[in-house]
Amino acid sequence: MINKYLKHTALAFSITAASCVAMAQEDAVTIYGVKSLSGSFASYGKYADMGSKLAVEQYGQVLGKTPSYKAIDTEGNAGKALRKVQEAISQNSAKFFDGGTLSSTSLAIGKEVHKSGGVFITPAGADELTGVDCNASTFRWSVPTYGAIRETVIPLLKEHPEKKRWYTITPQYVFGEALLSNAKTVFDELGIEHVGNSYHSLQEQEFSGYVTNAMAAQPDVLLLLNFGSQSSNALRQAINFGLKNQMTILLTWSSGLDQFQELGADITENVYFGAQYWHSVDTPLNNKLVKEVKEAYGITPNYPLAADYISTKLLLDAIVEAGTTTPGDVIKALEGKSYEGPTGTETVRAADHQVLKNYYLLKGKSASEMKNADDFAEIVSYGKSFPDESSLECKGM
Amino acid sequence: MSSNYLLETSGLGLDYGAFSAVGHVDLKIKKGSIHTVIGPNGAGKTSLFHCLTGERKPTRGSIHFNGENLTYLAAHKRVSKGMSRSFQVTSLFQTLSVRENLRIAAQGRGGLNALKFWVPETADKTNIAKANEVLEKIQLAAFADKQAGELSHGQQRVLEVGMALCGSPSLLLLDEPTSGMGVDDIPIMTNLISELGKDHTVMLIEHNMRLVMSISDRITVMHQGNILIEGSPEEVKGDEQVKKAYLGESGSE
Amino acid sequence: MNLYLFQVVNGIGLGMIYFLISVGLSIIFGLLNFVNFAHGAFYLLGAYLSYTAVSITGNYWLALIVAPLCIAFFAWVCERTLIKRVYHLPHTYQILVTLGVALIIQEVCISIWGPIGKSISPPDSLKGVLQIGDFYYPQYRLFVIAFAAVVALLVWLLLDKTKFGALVRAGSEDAETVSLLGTHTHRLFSITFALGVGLAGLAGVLAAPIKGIHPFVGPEVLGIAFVVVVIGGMGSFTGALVGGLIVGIVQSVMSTLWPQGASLMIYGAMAFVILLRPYGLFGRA
Amino acid sequence: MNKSTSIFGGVTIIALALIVLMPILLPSVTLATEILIFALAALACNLLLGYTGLLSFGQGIFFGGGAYSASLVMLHLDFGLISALITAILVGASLALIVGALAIRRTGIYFVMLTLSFSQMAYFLAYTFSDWTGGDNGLLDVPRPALTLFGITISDLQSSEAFYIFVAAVFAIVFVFARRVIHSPFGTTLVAIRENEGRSSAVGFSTNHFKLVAFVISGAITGLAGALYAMLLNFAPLSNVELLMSENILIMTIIGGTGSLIGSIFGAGAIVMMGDLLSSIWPRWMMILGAALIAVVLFLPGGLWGGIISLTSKLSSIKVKKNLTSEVTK
Repeated sequence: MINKYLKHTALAFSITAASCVAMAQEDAVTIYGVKSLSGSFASYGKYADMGSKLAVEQYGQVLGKTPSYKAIDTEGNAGKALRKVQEAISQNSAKFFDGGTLSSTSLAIGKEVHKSGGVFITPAGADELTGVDCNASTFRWSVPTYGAIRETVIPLLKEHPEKKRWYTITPQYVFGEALLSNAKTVFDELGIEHVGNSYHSLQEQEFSGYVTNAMAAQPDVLLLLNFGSQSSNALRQAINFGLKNQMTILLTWSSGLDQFQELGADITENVYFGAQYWHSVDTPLNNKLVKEVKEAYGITPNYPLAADYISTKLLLDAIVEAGTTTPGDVIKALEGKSYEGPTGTETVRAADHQVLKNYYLLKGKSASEMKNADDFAEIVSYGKSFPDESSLECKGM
Repeated sequence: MSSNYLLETSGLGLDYGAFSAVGHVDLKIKKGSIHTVIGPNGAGKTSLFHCLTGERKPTRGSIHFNGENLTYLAAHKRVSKGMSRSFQVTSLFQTLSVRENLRIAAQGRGGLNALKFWVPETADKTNIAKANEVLEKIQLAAFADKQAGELSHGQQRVLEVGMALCGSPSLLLLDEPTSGMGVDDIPIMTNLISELGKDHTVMLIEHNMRLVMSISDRITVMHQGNILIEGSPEEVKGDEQVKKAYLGESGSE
Repeated sequence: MNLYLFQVVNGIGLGMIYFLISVGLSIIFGLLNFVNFAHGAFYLLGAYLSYTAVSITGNYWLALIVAPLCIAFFAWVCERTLIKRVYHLPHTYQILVTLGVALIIQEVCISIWGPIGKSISPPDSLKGVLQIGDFYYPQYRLFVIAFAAVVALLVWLLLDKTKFGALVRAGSEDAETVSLLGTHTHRLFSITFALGVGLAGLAGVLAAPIKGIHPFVGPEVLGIAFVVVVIGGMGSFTGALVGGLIVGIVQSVMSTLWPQGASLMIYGAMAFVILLRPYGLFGRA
Repeated sequence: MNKSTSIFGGVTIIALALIVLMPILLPSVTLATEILIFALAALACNLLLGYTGLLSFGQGIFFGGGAYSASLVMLHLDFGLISALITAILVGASLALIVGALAIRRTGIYFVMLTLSFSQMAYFLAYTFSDWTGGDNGLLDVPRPALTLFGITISDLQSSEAFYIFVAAVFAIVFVFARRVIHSPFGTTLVAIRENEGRSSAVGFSTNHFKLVAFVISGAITGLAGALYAMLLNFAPLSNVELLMSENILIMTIIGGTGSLIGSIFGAGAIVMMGDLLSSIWPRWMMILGAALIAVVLFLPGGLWGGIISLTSKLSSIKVKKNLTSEVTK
């Protein structure tokens, strides 16, 4: 890097070049974790970082060397994250990335990693990652909005076939619109009457007005399509207004355990949640993960932790399988790969690099039903729903 | 309109709500004269001054300057017409040098010409020349590179007047030039103003009677928002009405 | 009952919370001519303290009293050590210093309570809802409205009927009068700052069961407080009350009319008021 | 007037030295590029805050506006490098004209609140018009066109080093331009307005015109910085128009030193590097940022650059003293 600069400035030091170049000797594999450690998404980054770290630490040898892990702090800002990724690529010849919980961060990093021919696995929410903005380098572990809606709305209706009037609260941006349009399709299929929708802005934290709108429509089910602190506040205020007694509430895109911990059983009791991951899932890998996380950190794994754990592990597995750190070969190893993940057997679809895995419908337990401090919910149902391979928006992989 | 007068107001008045600070004032300031407005506190001098400088919009009447009606002209636009003012409370660019204070003041006369951001500040030699000229005139050349805020109070008062001078005004409006000055400094100001009177028409508000009587060509006495009397210092000094309204109460000075 | 009518009712409830959030900011600006960009951070700290108090004692009412007092004390310490040094500086510098304080408080809160948000349940006696026609309104929110009204009354009495209030008002109108009072101004300023900030803490405690506690809520709260205070008039008690109600009702009604535009409307209204009535609806020139 | 007013001498030489040294001393060229881009934004902010005394929370509007407009003309109209940058400059200037024209009607805290509310409204508009801005996801695939002058391609700018050199050249030009501005009749009038607006008006300046032009110049430079940022990242995120961006630019300006153009480099450098170095060690590093803000206001009003100046003058005075004492002892 340094010598390149000098060359460009036409300073007369170009001879020093050779000595300066730290040509990345293809020794140990380094996984770069893009985590929001500081800034306003620290609640994700902290646990995601734990997950990746754990996966690397317990992995053992990769291609005969101990792999290492390096966190890249996004500072909660997509621009910062992207610049630091560029830097890792240009300076350390970084090839393998995971993380990037925020959609905008992940989309941009996916493009950047693709440009340099690396590999990136992310659990972010943007459907574009394996849709219109898909590329050969980017893999996505999280279930798209399509599956999140189908695996929550359909089983909920199965439980309560009489609840045919649904009201939605939607954040008005790309992600919210995606959930809403998927929901509308399912409503049509199942003969659900969509009695109304309230859009809200990206910054909204006060939901009493929207809750009131929902009340006025007198639906059977209130479907919350926002996420993060917005969904927490919307739910909290809906419960405050006594909506739990009037209607069933479904929060389709919950962030999992951390959201339950934030809200408390008082609020989550009898509310339905959609989740990418839940710690009580009985699969070999998850049982192992729960045990190891308890030992390592003394906590129960939540979604960011599990997602970044498996993303990291998956990357390492693929490198081992490919027998090389050449990204092209690693990508080939990933495509079509079936493996034991936290949600059971998971498969990487070659066509769009989407991981096919379960999505869960949870129901909040009351405080008295909880067997331990983190036993907030029971799993009502789970399953895999993905857009058909023939109808993918991902072109030109 | 007689060309003898530089500034003429007719029926000028300013109300604050129901209170009339200035009633109906017809003030005429002769070219080349030093004209002082005096009066007891609350007589309306300052309000009148505000109307002349454009700080306040008069409620009624008109102001003609050089035969031109500028009753409602904005304060900063009066500078290019040839009116320039000083402040009762010293109002300088404290962290800038004395010379820079004067240069900027000279630059102000050009109005929007100073929007030129593509030429050096030194490009316009006339402003620098003006600053140097005024520096000599107010005898602060020795302190030219000192920060204005570091000058003594008396020097700051002098600079205050100097900045008004930089606008090359035909009419200088001075708002209590000796305000807050020590007894020792007052003669300096007295000399300066009478010196300025040779080249400029000066209109001032002042409390210091010794100064007023020694330098003024004409004196207007205001009382309760209106002109009580106007005349030469001698006429004013001898007037019974004035004594009653003003000198008798507060001003032995 | 009509939806819009109910939104107005809901807006009044919201407005009373906004009043509580803003009144302290307004009082501090009025007397001290001090712009406190850490106001939202003190709100946050109040909310977190009440969380800790509730989790230790299990008693919300205790938290409601203790947390704001702690915040007021903390504010007093801050004022004595730091804030008093910047009173004489231009607003710009006050903004920078308090921005720094806000950053520190926010990061300390994350260090202590973690990056994941917290919730407090309303006290058991106020968990129910009140039915109004087809609508339901949480008892806790009713309590907040009543409580805020009492606080408003007390603050008004304090400002209007006591010697302390007379001094504060005198100071708001003419800072020089107060400076003539000599050494007492220090105490008056400290107390006023502690009172204003304590009210922010109180708002944090009261709003916690409604809005939850999230470490990055400070700037949002600050934004609302400024909108309210600017619309009502900086330094005006009545202004904070009316401004709070206006913002609350507009926001609530907008969530039925044109929800995406709620924040646009609110900030637009603020800009509009500043441009047309620079000193707000109730401010003095 | 005792200071050097030659726009190529004095601090300009220091700035040029920093530009050359930065990529050698810093861990990476992209880091240096980001620092220079934000130094541009801070420099523009300094024209308002440091020289005119206007605390604007609206800088993010111009930064985001520049980033979006340059990206859009490159994506949809195939604009080249220079024409895209000129577009960003014009858009930044126009946005500043609108925001400025309204905001300067008020002073003090009301001015600040106006810029704050415009900033919030701009953010709202940016994510609402997601067809144009990509909304929450940001604008992706922003190109970085080759540098072509008079039909000759000078560099494709694809390597981070080449792009750094380009940004550095832009920075140098803007820096010299900014020095010309502050040492012009206009710039000295701005300082006069900062020092005493009433007097400035009384000596004949229509102060609002000056403030407005200051806004426009500041907006133009900030827009340029935004466009360069989008080209650096190949991406224009929504966070560019967030209030936090405006706040960050302000903080850089202040930490670096209000009223000194060169301070902008130090301010941007300090903040960007803090984020890089500290965040990996201690996620709560923003606490230090808060403390730094307070410290600068209380103890170091000239910011980092002011600190360097007073330190060197202290050192040199110690030297002088030493020399004196040594002479005495001789």
